[in-house]
Amino acid sequence: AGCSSGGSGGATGGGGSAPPLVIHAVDAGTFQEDFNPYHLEGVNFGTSGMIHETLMYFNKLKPGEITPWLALGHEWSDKGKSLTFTLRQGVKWTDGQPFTADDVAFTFQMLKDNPQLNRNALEIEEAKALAPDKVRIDFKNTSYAKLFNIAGNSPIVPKHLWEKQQDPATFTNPKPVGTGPYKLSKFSAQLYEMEKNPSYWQPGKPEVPVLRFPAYTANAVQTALQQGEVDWAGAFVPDIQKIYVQGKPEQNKFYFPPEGVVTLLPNLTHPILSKPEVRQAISLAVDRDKIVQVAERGYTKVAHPTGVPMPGGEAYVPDEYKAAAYKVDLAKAKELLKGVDPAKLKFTLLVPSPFTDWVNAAQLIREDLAKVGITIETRGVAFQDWVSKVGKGNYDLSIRATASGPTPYFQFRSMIHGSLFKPVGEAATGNYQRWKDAETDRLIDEYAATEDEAEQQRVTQALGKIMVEKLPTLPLFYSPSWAQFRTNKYTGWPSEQDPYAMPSPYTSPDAAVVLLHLKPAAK
Amino acid sequence: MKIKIGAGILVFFTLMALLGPLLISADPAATSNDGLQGPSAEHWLGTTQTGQDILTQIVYGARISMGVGLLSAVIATVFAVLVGLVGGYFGGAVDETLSVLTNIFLVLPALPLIIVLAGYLPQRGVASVAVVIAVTGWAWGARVLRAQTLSVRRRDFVQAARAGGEGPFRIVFFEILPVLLPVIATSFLATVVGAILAEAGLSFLGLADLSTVSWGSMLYFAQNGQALLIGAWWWFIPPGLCIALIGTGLALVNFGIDEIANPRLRTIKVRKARA
Amino acid sequence: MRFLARRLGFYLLTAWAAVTLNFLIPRLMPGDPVELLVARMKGNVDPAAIDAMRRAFGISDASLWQQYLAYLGNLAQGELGRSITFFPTEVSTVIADSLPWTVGLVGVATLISYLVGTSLGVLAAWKRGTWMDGVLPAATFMHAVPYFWVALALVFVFGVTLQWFPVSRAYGLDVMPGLTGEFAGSVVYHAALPALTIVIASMADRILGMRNVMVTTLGEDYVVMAEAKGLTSRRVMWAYAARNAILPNITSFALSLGFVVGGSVLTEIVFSYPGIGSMLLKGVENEDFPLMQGIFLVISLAVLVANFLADLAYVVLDPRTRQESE
Amino acid sequence: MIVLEGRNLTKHFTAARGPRGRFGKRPPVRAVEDVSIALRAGTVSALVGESGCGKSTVARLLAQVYPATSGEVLLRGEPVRAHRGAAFKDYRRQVQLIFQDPFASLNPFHRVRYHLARPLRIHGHVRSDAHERELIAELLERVSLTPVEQFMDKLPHELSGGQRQRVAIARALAVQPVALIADEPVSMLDVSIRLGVLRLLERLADESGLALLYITHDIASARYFAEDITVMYAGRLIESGPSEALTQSARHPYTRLLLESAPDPDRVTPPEATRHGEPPSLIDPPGGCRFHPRCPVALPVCSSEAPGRTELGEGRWTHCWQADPASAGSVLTS
Amino acid sequence: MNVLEIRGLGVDYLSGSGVVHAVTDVSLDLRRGEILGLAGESGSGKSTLANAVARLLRPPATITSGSVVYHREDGSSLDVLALKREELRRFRWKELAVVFQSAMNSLNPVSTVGAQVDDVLRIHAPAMSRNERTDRVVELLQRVGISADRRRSYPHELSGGMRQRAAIAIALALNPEIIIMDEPTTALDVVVQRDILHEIRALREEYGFAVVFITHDLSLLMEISDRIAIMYAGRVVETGTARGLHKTPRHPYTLGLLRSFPRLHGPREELLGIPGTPPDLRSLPPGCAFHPRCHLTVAECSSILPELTPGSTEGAVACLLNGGSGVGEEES
Ligand SMILES: Nc1ncnc2c1ncn2[C@@H]1O[C@H](COP(=O)(O)OP(=O)(O)OP(=O)(O)O)[C@@H](O)[C@H]1O
Ligand SMILES: Nc1ncnc2c1ncn2[C@@H]1O[C@H](COP(=O)(O)OP(=O)(O)OP(=O)(O)O)[C@@H](O)[C@H]1O
Ligand SMILES: [Mg+2]
Ligand SMILES: [Mg+2]
Repeated sequence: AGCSSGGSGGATGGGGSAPPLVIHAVDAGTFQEDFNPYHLEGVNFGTSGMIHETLMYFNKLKPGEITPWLALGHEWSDKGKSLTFTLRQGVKWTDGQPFTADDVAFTFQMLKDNPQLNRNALEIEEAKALAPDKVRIDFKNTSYAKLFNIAGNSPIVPKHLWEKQQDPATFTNPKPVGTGPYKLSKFSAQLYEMEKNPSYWQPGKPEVPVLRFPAYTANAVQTALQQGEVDWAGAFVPDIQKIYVQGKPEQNKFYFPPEGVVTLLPNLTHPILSKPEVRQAISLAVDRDKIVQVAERGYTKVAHPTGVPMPGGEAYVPDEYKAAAYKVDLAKAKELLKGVDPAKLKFTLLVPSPFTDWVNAAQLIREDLAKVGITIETRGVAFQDWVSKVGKGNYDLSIRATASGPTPYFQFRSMIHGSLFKPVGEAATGNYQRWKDAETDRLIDEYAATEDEAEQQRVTQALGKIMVEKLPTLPLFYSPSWAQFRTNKYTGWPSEQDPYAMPSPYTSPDAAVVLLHLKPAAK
Repeated sequence: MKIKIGAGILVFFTLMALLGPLLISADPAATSNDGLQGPSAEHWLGTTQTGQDILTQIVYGARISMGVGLLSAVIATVFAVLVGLVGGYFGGAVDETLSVLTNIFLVLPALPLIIVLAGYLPQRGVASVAVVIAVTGWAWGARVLRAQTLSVRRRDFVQAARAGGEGPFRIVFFEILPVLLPVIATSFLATVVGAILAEAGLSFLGLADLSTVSWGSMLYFAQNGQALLIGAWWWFIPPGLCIALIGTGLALVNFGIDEIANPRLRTIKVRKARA
Repeated sequence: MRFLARRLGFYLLTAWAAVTLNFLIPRLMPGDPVELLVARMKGNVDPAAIDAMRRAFGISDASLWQQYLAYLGNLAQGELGRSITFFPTEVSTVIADSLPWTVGLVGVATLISYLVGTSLGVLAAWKRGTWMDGVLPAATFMHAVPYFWVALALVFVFGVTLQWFPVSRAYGLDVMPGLTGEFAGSVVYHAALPALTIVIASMADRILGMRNVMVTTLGEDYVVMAEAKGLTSRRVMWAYAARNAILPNITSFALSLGFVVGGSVLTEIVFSYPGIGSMLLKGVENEDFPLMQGIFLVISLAVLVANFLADLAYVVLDPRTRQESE
Repeated sequence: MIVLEGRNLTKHFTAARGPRGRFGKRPPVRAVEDVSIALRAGTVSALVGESGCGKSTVARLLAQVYPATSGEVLLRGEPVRAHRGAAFKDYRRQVQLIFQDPFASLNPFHRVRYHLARPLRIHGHVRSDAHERELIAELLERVSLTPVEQFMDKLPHELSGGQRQRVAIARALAVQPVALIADEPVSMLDVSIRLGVLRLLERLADESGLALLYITHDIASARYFAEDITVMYAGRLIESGPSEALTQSARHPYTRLLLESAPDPDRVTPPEATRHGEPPSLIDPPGGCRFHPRCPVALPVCSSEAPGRTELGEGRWTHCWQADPASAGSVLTS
Repeated sequence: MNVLEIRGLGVDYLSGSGVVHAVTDVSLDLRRGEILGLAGESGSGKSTLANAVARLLRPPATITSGSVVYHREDGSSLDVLALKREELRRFRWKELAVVFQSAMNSLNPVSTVGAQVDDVLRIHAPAMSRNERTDRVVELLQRVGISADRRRSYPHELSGGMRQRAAIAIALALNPEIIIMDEPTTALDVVVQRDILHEIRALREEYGFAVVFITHDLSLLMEISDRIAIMYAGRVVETGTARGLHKTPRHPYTLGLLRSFPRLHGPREELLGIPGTPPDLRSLPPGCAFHPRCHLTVAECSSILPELTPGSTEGAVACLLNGGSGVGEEES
């Protein structure tokens, strides 16, 4: 795909008259002055995407759709151990310096030198500028599967400024200089503002002149949404019709596309839960529709049995299961449980108690499973406790969201890859239910060893089949990605019909892509 | 009078906690499709967002809230009695150590400490929350009891018991302890109030076990579900009111006890002289 | 002054205990902040990066003893480490940003609550048998109401329903912090409801406590004597009765400060007030050891200082305790 | 026969409160200094002195509630050394104490029966429950609390002050002591009921051969109930003698002052109006004779040296520089 | 002649367990410049009576009957029980002052002795300048034997005797007509007590105020007072001159009291004492309240309430014996 600009030229010239856009991305009481895009939580939203840009843009809503950004193209060599980018020319840093391959090489070299910034664990060997518009990055291992992390999730920083920093890990980049469509114009603990970069490389863009980021806590943003203070938010709203929509669905819009999947984790080291028929029975007994309606308030959808986010992931779903959907079948569930000692059908269901929707879902699961003779004790624990217990495998059943990525592969890898298997008692970082299956591992490794999209899709479909048939974990519903946007100032937001980017303001660099699509609303 | 009203409130809630679940034998966490209903004939106190019946939750929550309150007050009081009486009676280095310990716990801000402790709590069951609250709640009682013990120790009947040959154990627990019962009762009741409030606070912060229904967790969910913004007053008023009422009941009984000990504290009706 | 020296010694000891407790609690409990971070970041972080990050956050495997010494050493230099939640911001910076809000809010609210509560307590005791007795049931009730519930109720009534007051943050969005009237006005306006919460919820204790001591004091011979001397009621009430009754209340007031601070933590959370309470909760949720430790320490020390000030006040106000006190 | 004797008893308290001196050490309260006193079987002796002069401290030293700073206590001529264990328990059995305030000396929580049963049990006087009951009944009868059945199950607050003091006496008697120290046993009682309690004590000494120390600030009652009187001032003994002789012709100026000051409607001439000043502080007592600052006849030596004991014959002695053993009459010529 | 006349005064305490008739139908006269002693056992209503006169009773006490009339020297009189707040304030201390039992407790612990004297002057003599007041304070303190530099001392820095003197100094500040002294010396030892009694007598000579002196120590009263009233169970059972009462007590209770005190001088008389215990004021025995403890009781004592009737000598007695004149010569 090309540069999906779609810019019909400045409808409102200059931008002086266009109103600022008020954005709430993440809950915060106050802001710290931190614009280092490689910091995890302290960094202020907008740093990557709006200020610091990535080499390419990966649309997670359309797996496989990749847009050139700072890089115009890429090329693998050395069996996936070497990656060469061709860079866009004429791009300038906001301080006027030209953007070159040196900056890209510097960025990746910095990740190599500062492992704590290397949150994607890229196995970088060396990054070298070959020419002003050519840069090559060498890896220790085959890294085809990490293209997203390299090109889509590593914002480029200016060498001429960053190389002066002694410790980039603690550098807070208070006066960020980037290539992006915006630059920081104002900062205070409660509010920061960005204004458009007049010399942005996409001519005529962006059309939103000023972005305002007020600090709202999870609580405060609700009031703000109700009172129309915020134009674009990524918040969980308990009762979206009452609090936000307020009877104006054409103006107060929201769009909650899937981002990963929430599954019911069965601990496979448990003698009873390791039986496929038991997992099958559980899956048949759980009324996922009700969970989605009651616990998730209808904000999301029941997951596809493969766990692949739909719509969008069609290409990654095996044909025979394209139309598959969950159906409650208590009779069949009971049938499956015939051979199991009913006295042993007692499990605890561990949920992190701050996640109230999951607590409610657990409650519903308890009610459902009771109907087929399975006794569930739901236990709400502290988030930390839950992380530690699930990580170490000290649980019977739990609920957990999987990691997500630009293709379903990322999800499968973290969900069921044997390399993440850890014995009970040792903290795992994925595959929490402890699935061990040679075929699964072979398939995942095959994916990582190829650059070919068709091949990748085939492998992913096979993994989906395993999900449906062997039930290593039981998908429940998609994790919704939260996005509320009001159309009274700007239009052009992503929608189910045109999912050109993740609509949530907290996903980067997608949010920047969205901003570049926005146009002042017609008066 | 105060005691009567206070005891009335307490009896009401105790009965509610003990018998309520027998009368309303529904699952307090059970969800239904009629969410966010205001009070009606079917749901006397309305429903939560997920259609849980608030009355049922209040009734079942009474057990947890009062249970935590009582349990931690019992633990704290036992501790306070031991520390206070032993320190006060034996004096010397034992007392010095114990009073420094007491004073430390007294000045350390309790709730932040509870929050920090609870934040690390591996298990957030009723018992462990109660223990954490007790850990931070015994010091006041111990201090009061120590001061009282110091004065009772000097009282002649203690001296007389000692002169009569009683051993220290018997003096502490048979001579001093009974005399301090009203003080212990007062400190116990005050601790219950404190513990109920602390549990509510913890639950409200989401730091207690939220899968069990307590008044605090109800408030947590109400706050989380933006009951305020939606105008669902029936969701957050009842649990808070229950906490406040139970606290009021306990306080009334407490003040009643105080008034028996110190009749001056009574409110009085000024009657016209019958000339 | 020996009395004060003794007290000072005690406070130093307590401060040390708080510091040590602070050091020990997180280390005796399970949990790992980096794991949490990864869990929260849902795939934005590759698990393989965990070790490097753990090191960056200063989580060390040194022996407890060494860690303790290092901790004390850092503390002595005023270094509280870097927050994990707000990495790489220094904990001291986070605290410095949030503490003034809490101190201002709690300070002013407590002052108001103390003055009003004490006065009401004095009056309630003085005017026994009149309508003032009606204050007591109300105070008894308020005494048992959770801070956050008062906060919720105020938000509901004045924030949501009547929309008279803002219900979150410390000053208006468009107001730039500075020494301007506009900023000050905005701060006061935003602090109104949180302060009211603290006043309402903490005042009851002052009323009841003051009344009880006052009633006892009113029975003292010197008050009866003052009355017999034909002094005006005002003078008897304030200069004789209240002046004495306030003494035992100073200590209980100082001790209750810890409670008020606890309550204000909850209040801040309801009102999204950018104070130390919100930060503490954030620290706890993220298992941010350095932040929690720093905040708990600061709160403890603040309460200690307040207690010490109360001791000072006591010494100034009571000619008898210039020697010793329990 | 001397049953209980204190020799050169001295007690210094380190005050728990009060100003500290240099180096943060508080000066001691010199409550009792060099007091020797002997109690004889079947005899009531009185210890008289104004409030705060150390009477109770002497009583407690004799009863070994706390140890003396120096000096020793002898029981039947044997020095008492043990402060715990069986030997001490035995001492407790022999020497009992009755307190000033009957309202405070009975635990409000326990019934009369319990108060009497405990000492009986502790000291192993009971063989069975029935025996215990019998003994209790006997005790109550001895202190004239009849009908005993009615009193046995009463709580202290159901008793009048006099009755309570009787229970306290019965409790002391329960251990079957040989010496009884009564520390102002009636000063808290109403005038009209004091007599009954005092008579009971007198009778007990008489009938059971108890050695009884009657401590009081009312020298007139000592005249009536005690055989001999010892007068104490600011922690020291100053004069002693048979009660009649001492009250009728006191030798020490302080005793005379005490006698003069005691209200007496029979007095013909009112005592002269001179100010006598306040009793001295025991933290920093006056040097020499502790009475010298208030003494109308003080000599220079009085302020520098404490007077020794002057025997006056007939069992009388005094500590005064002006005492003259030769002249049997008044010490003072004035 | 009389500076204060109490007529038929009754005071009740409304307590939870019943009404305590602390003072019942008491009539008494206080003559100008005299010392009137008020004696009786603990709980007989002495303090209640004094407080009623000073209008210091607090709930739950209520005055149920009677009147208290105060006569000024110029002949005008005041109904004390009917005084309004402001009038009462002026009446107190200018006309009537009080000295309480324990001076430690009647002095404000947090202000200096001087300030507490000054307080009175400031309120009641607003015309006085600051210096005049200071002079007066010094004068008053010196008058009762406290040196001028002690006026800056706090009560806890003074000895018991000095505190009691300070309390008396405060009472004297405005030259009142009447000083009520409620057990002013019980907390002191005899020597100091003696000094203070002298002081009071001397001051009385000097200023000519009348004193109501309350104590349960009858022998003390007999020495200091001019006239004495004996109270039993809320009633005045006998009045008379100190000398008369000492020589010929008319009421068996007075007799009992007198015979309870051991004497220091003269022969060792036999002590009588009074059997039994003081009555419960909530349910008094019918007739004469003293009859259950009386050794001379006659049949009517348990049914007829004796009136206080003037006897042959100056004084009055409420006793049925000998036709209402109380104990005769032979019985005593
Ligand atoms: N435990 C103690 N610690 C310090 N000082 C004490 C202690 N007990 C008594 N004193 C002091 O010792 C002195 C003598 O006290 P003691 O009780 O023996 O006097 P007392 O003659 O019995 O007086 P009273 O007539 O008031 O009972 C007093 O000054 C008292 O303050
Ligand atoms: N506040 C009160 N409530 C109920 N009863 C009271 C109250 N104050 C006093 N009394 C009762 O009133 C009676 C008279 O008390 P009052 O104090 O006048 O006696 P008193 O003669 O002064 O005794 P004392 O010699 O002990 O001072 C007593 O029986 C007492 O119990
Ligand atoms: Mg004594
Ligand atoms: Mg009295």
